[in-house]
Amino acid sequence: MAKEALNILIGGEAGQGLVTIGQVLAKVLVRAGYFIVVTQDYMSRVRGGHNTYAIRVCPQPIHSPREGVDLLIALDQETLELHRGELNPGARAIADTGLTCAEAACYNVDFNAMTEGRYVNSVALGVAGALLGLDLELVDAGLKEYLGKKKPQEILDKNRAALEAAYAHARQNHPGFAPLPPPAAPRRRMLLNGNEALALGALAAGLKFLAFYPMTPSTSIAQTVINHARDLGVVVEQAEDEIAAVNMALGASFAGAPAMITTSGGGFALMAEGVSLAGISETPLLLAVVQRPGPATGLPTRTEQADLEFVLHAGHGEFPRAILAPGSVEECFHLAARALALAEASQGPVFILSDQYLADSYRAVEPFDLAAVEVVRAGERAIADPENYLRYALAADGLSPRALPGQSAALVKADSDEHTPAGVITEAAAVRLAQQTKRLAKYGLLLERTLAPVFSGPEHPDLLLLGWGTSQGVVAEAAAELRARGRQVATGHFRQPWPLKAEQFLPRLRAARQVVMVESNATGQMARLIRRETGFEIPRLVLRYDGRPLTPEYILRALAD
Amino acid sequence: MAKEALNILIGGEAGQGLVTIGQVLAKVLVRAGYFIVVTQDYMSRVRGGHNTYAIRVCPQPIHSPREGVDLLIALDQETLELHRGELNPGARAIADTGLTCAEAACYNVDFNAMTEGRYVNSVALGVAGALLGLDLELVDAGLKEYLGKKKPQEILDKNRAALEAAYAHARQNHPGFAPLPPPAAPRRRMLLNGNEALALGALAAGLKFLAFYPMTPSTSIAQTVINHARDLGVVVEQAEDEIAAVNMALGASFAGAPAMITTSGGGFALMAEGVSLAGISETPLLLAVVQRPGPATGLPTRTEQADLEFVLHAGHGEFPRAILAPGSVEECFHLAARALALAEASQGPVFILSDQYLADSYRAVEPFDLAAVEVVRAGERAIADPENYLRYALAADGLSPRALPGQSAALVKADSDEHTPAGVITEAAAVRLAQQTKRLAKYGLLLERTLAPVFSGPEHPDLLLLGWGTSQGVVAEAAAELRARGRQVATGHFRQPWPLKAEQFLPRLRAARQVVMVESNATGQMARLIRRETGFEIPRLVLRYDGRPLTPEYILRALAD
Amino acid sequence: MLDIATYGEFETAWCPGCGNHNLLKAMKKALAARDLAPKDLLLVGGIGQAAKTPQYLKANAFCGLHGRSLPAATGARLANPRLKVVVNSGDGCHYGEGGNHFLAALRRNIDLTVIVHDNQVYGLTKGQASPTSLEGFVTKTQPEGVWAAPFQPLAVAVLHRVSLVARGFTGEPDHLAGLLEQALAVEGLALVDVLQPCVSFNKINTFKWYQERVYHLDAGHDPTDFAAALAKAQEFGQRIPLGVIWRGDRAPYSSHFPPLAAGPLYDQEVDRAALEHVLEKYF
Amino acid sequence: MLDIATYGEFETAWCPGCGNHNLLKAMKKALAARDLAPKDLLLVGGIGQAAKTPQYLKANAFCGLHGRSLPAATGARLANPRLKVVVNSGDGCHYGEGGNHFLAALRRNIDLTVIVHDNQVYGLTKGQASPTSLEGFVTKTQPEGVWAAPFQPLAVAVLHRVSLVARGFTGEPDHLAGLLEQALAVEGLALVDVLQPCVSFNKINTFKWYQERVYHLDAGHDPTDFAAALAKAQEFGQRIPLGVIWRGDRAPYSSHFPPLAAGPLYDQEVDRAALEHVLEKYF
Ligand SMILES: Cc1ncc(C[n+]2csc(CCOP(=O)(O)OP(=O)(O)O)c2C)c(N)n1
Ligand SMILES: Cc1ncc(C[n+]2csc(CCOP(=O)(O)OP(=O)(O)O)c2C)c(N)n1
Ligand code: SF4
Ligand code: SF4
Ligand SMILES: [Mg+2]
Ligand SMILES: [Mg+2]
Repeated sequence: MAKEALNILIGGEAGQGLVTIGQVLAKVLVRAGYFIVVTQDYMSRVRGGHNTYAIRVCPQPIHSPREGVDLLIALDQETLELHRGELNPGARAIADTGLTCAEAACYNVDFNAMTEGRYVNSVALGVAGALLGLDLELVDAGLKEYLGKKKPQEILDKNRAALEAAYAHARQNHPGFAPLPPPAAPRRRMLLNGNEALALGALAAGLKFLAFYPMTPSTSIAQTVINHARDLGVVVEQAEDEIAAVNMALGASFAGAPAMITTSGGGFALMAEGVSLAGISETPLLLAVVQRPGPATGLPTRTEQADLEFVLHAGHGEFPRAILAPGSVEECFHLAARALALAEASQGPVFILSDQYLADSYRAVEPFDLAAVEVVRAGERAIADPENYLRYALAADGLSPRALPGQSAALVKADSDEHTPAGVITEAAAVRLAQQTKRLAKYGLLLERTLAPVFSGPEHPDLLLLGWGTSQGVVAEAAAELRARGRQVATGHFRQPWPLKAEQFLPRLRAARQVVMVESNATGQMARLIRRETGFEIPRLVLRYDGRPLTPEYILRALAD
Repeated sequence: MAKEALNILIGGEAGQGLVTIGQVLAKVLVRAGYFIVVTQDYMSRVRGGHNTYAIRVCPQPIHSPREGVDLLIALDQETLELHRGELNPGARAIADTGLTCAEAACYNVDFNAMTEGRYVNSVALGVAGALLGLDLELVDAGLKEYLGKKKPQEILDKNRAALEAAYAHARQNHPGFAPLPPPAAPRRRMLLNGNEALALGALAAGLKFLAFYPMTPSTSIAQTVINHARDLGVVVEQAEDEIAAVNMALGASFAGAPAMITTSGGGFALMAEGVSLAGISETPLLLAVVQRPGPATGLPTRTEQADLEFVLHAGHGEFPRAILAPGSVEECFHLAARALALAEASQGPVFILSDQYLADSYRAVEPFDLAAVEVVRAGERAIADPENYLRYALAADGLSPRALPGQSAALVKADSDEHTPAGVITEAAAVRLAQQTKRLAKYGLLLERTLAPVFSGPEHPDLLLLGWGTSQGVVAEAAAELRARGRQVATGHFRQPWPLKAEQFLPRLRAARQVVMVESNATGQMARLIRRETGFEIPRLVLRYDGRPLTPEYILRALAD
Repeated sequence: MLDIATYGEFETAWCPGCGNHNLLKAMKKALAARDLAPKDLLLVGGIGQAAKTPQYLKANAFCGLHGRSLPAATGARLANPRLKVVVNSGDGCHYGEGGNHFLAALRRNIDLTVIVHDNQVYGLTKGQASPTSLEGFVTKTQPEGVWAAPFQPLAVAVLHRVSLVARGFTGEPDHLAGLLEQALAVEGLALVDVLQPCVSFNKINTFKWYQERVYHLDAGHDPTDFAAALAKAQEFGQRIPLGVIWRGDRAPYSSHFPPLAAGPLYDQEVDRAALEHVLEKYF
Repeated sequence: MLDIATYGEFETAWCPGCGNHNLLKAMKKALAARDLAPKDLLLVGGIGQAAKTPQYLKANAFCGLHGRSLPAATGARLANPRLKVVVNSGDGCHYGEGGNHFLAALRRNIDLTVIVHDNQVYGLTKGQASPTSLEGFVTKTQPEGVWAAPFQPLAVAVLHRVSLVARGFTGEPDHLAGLLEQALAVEGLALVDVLQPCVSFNKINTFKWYQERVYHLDAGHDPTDFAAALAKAQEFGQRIPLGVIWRGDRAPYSSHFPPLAAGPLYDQEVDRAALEHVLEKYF
């Protein structure tokens, strides 16, 4: 695997500050011009236990985590025990002198001596910065910025002192760790994780209303919107439950605010009726569902891709929907923006399906081209004949004119019961037939706009590795490894699992000698869906369902089996 | 179509008593030895509007409704207007003198004169009984029994007098209507609709707990259980909402009571999280979902089969389930009993999927063989080593020993989080993997016990007509018509849409020259599922989604297109 | 003052004699008195007989899910502060399926006029007990009578000090119209629980039953006296008070949201400079 | 009186200093005092820090969904009348997501011991406002402070006259144990709302904050005096009363179900004769 890349793993108990170290280090690395992929592994508790924050760093672009550890920052003994076996050749472990660190690889630092035992994280950061060959100024600035919002100057100074002492100490007693190769051409990049990018994408596209109920790993989308709500004029409401959240968002969207909900599988399970209401009332709604392993509470802070079929079929009755599944932090931004616009365009529910791995994975992200983002404008603002306005007028393409209540003299009636073109309850069979046919016609619009899977590699490969959503980078890197070993490998990334347009991918599937689908679930839901839509049976699946993210190594091992 | 059969249609406003007439007539016809198929068409309101109660009656077994009307009992003018066009040759309409009844076919009776304008339904019943050639005693008894529970003797007497006067009047002024041919060999049969049979099946199998929230067209299952709860020792609770209902049922089932919930699509949408909890906690649960047309509130009192995919995928995460879909009133009984047992056997959620058409369709039903019903016994009662009892002990077939809390010294911990064999929260990847693999292994058990589709007709037909669930009789009668016209037609009825075992049906599908799937939905969900599981694409679909039940005529027209 | 004809005249699906007919009339009167043009009015309902009300008025309407009218109304109100949002639903919808939203709406004091058609029974689904059914109330579904205590919506609302709590009776349509008019005038949440006889399924709490028990709160009752209001809110037995029970002075929920000061959200463009400024924070 | 060791000793996932540790100890003491053998005990929880409690006691347990502990517990109680069913969950679980079930449980007076770990915050999801967060409470998620009024669980419970309503404080574990013991002795619903400081996310309502405010209800308070109880139930400010606030005498809900008189439902065979008799009605 790429030689120049390095895996940094910070481990410790929840509450020990490993996220602080990780975040500052990630920011500094990005500012220094490196590419990173962060993987966060944490328990469903607030203090104690064992969490890790892993940063893969590389001067060249990278797209997935890797197994193995080159630099281990251990905040407790358990971290040393648990990750001992993962150390790569030449790896170093940084640990307090108090910790028994049998390995030759271990670099013990007397954290306490350096900082009255208080600013341990700054010490760790100083040591890591020095070993990695990072500029002290950058590290200093990163720490200050991170703590700056919350801490008084005095504390900042003490942290800085601890950091600098540790940095100097590590420089002097250089423990034989090769620093990072210099980055290519340093450019300004953002540090963003999937959830932040998703939130920003929606905001850029004109999100005006968000309702949510807290649920890991989706909460940070809502949190990001909240952080900017005042600046961007967004109404955010923490609902009393997920049912309220989805119905609030529908009410707001009906009234003209581009609206989103954020949740995870268990919370989404409570929204199915609301999704169905979006369907029949033809109300635009963006649903961001960040998956975690189920069933039920399952592993609340880990990752899985097992809610595709659920999201595709959630809600009683039949109505069109779209599902977008970003494969990178950049795609989180772009697909969220696209999804918000698609919800408006199709007057119905559109999903972004992500998962904990991507949600929490920080990356170095190129600046976004805001001019390229389509900004949503809700409803039709000029209703020709408001007196005779019909919210659900028949239309061959399924798109009735959407007026906004109060915006003009046109009165708007939205209805959960089957209704006439005017939005009035009906039980007439013919009207039902016409309305249902009209609604379903919007499937055509969605199909027309569906994003083609992204293929790379040869047209007629020996092996076509497929994935959907968040596994994009992992699949790409696994393929690169295989190519490096001389195999003819192509990849395909489904970034929009629904609707599926066979001509966009079936020829590629048929042209490959072997097709393998990689999914973070136990039953191969995407493969099943492809068969349902095309009859093409993907003969081999690489599945992972222990709650841990896929890695290129995992895929390669599975293929070697 | 079968000459001897007759279609009776009773029409009027809600609240006018047309159900009374229909119910009494149905009971009398069954007692007289006839076969019937009732179709109820009613609006989502309590008074007014236009409802109908249709009885198809025949001396031979019949399995579906038919279009057309032979005897129209019109309680209002609207009924005459609306159903004029449906009258078959030789049809008669019975109506009060007050109603304008232009047709020659019309038989005006002066309802008021006969009964002080009060017991109009009894008059209608008397006339209908006479025209159909039913025994007066039987009709008298039927009416008395129906009213008997609620009305005082004086009112009963007046109704009887009205009925007898009308009967005599119709006999005298015989309006040239050919009475029913005599039934074959009169046998004692029950009058039951789908929901009643479903409730009775569950009760026969040992149902002990029911939680529900009222929702048409499922409520009559709960009502039937309530009617017999005291006699059969069942605990029934009307929950505050559907979420409560499913969680109550899970709590009760965990504690050892074979448990059921009843609902329709919109209510079920609120239960998806509970279904997922049944999955991970491995708690048996029978869910009776009686479909009506969506999305959302849709057509609340009509029929559709559009919740198959939703029910199949409801709940986040992956876990096994089974879906049974009865095709007749008898099957409602048998499949409900089977489903309750299957829930216990597989320690998880099992569905009965019915719809409004079958729910409300009364039939003449042969007595059940109670000895053949497997009675559910919850849990394992003799735990070998209670001190070391493990609720979720690993097991190759997925079946951990299910002890009941309080029943022995074994302590039982059920858990919504991923858990160890002891039922304690874990976040360990290996334990997760083992538990999820164990749970999914129960799919094998379900597959083993899955009911094969029922085929009839030639192995290599010209046309294979497929259906699932409630369309069984309609498909059978459509096929019979086609055969009568000389076509080589076979039928296949999927009574268990999930899991699907390809070898049980794929050869038959392959052996047919043409395969057509008949479904009461707009997208062909069952056909899609078959393709997903087998790759077999059913090239032609007959779909109905206007909320009205399928009829043989509808299928034939669609095929002729 | 508008003409009540403004709101149109529709055929309803309600039973003859149902209390809802008078309720609808009273609503029209109150809306007209408050000069609320159909265009500025959003009617929100759940599912049930009561929830059909928005179908029978010329206005904007969002007829959503059973039990979910309050969150939908809340969302709409927080998206367009110019809309007067009025919610009609039944006791089952508001206090049963929607109980959690009812509590949350009270806590928020969200600017809605909440009209509960309280017939103490599930009408549309044909007569099951509702959260306000009295103990012992016998139905087909509760053949041995209701065992749970009735929910006390008014007392719970007073406890959480919403802007207005009132009780009306469809048997007194003019008085009811007056109450609704006061409720419509309020900012924040105004709850009007209306005794609405269901002639088809509630044979106990009939028009006559209510009539024998209701009385008018007079000047002696000070709706800003919390203790008095809490006491009156609980009175439901031989005597049932009609009128405004409580007036609170909490701020309406929408007043806390800065974007709403600028009018409907649909008129607010994305501020590109602000957005760029936000993105800058991530570099 | 059992030994508290009966309920085992487990490593918890709670933060050091969290009020839950004392709550757990108090529970063990109360259970032991009531002689409740693990086998006869069913602990039910939702999801949250509080809801982990059943994991840390030797007993039967059903750890279900966030907000849904009460219906699951209700179902279990109505299936096996021999189980003592104790519910532990947080303020978010019981009063937020589960608010509708809370209301329904009160109305039913279902025989459950309901222990609410009330830290006025969402602990497990890291510090969002909960239904009992006070107005103005600032969190990362509510950066401008909470705008809704806090839910008043005790007053609502008193209003519906459940069997027992009490408030405890983890800072007074012996007193709390005594309260829990009384709650466990009750038939019908016993609600114990426990002030449980969250050291990680609630920096306002801290141990000290509670300590400065709590006082004990003394003999001067008659918990069968409804008006007094309703008043005490609302007291939450400079002074917060601890103790049994209310005792009601409504029948426990399970007493209404005839089959439960015969013991657990799992022991009750299908009565074939009764079944045949039932089927006979359909001929
Ligand atoms: C999720 C869901 N559950 C159940 C129903 C069925 N349902 C429709 S109306 C209703 C109750 C109506 O009672 P109420 O709210 O008191 O209104 P009323 O008809 O008495 O005016 C129910 C249970 C539904 N439509 N949706
Ligand atoms: C349906 C659902 N929504 C959201 C969550 C996420 N969640 C877990 S615990 C919790 C809140 C916990 O707060 P509280 O009940 O007060 O318990 P505490 O942790 O404070 O003890 C939430 C929102 C979930 N598990 N399920
Ligand atoms: S059922 Fe009751 S509430 Fe419904 S319309 Fe009829 S009388 Fe009114
Ligand atoms: S987060 Fe709060 S409630 Fe949860 S364990 Fe820590 S201190 Fe206790
Ligand atoms: Mg009602
Ligand atoms: Mg809490």
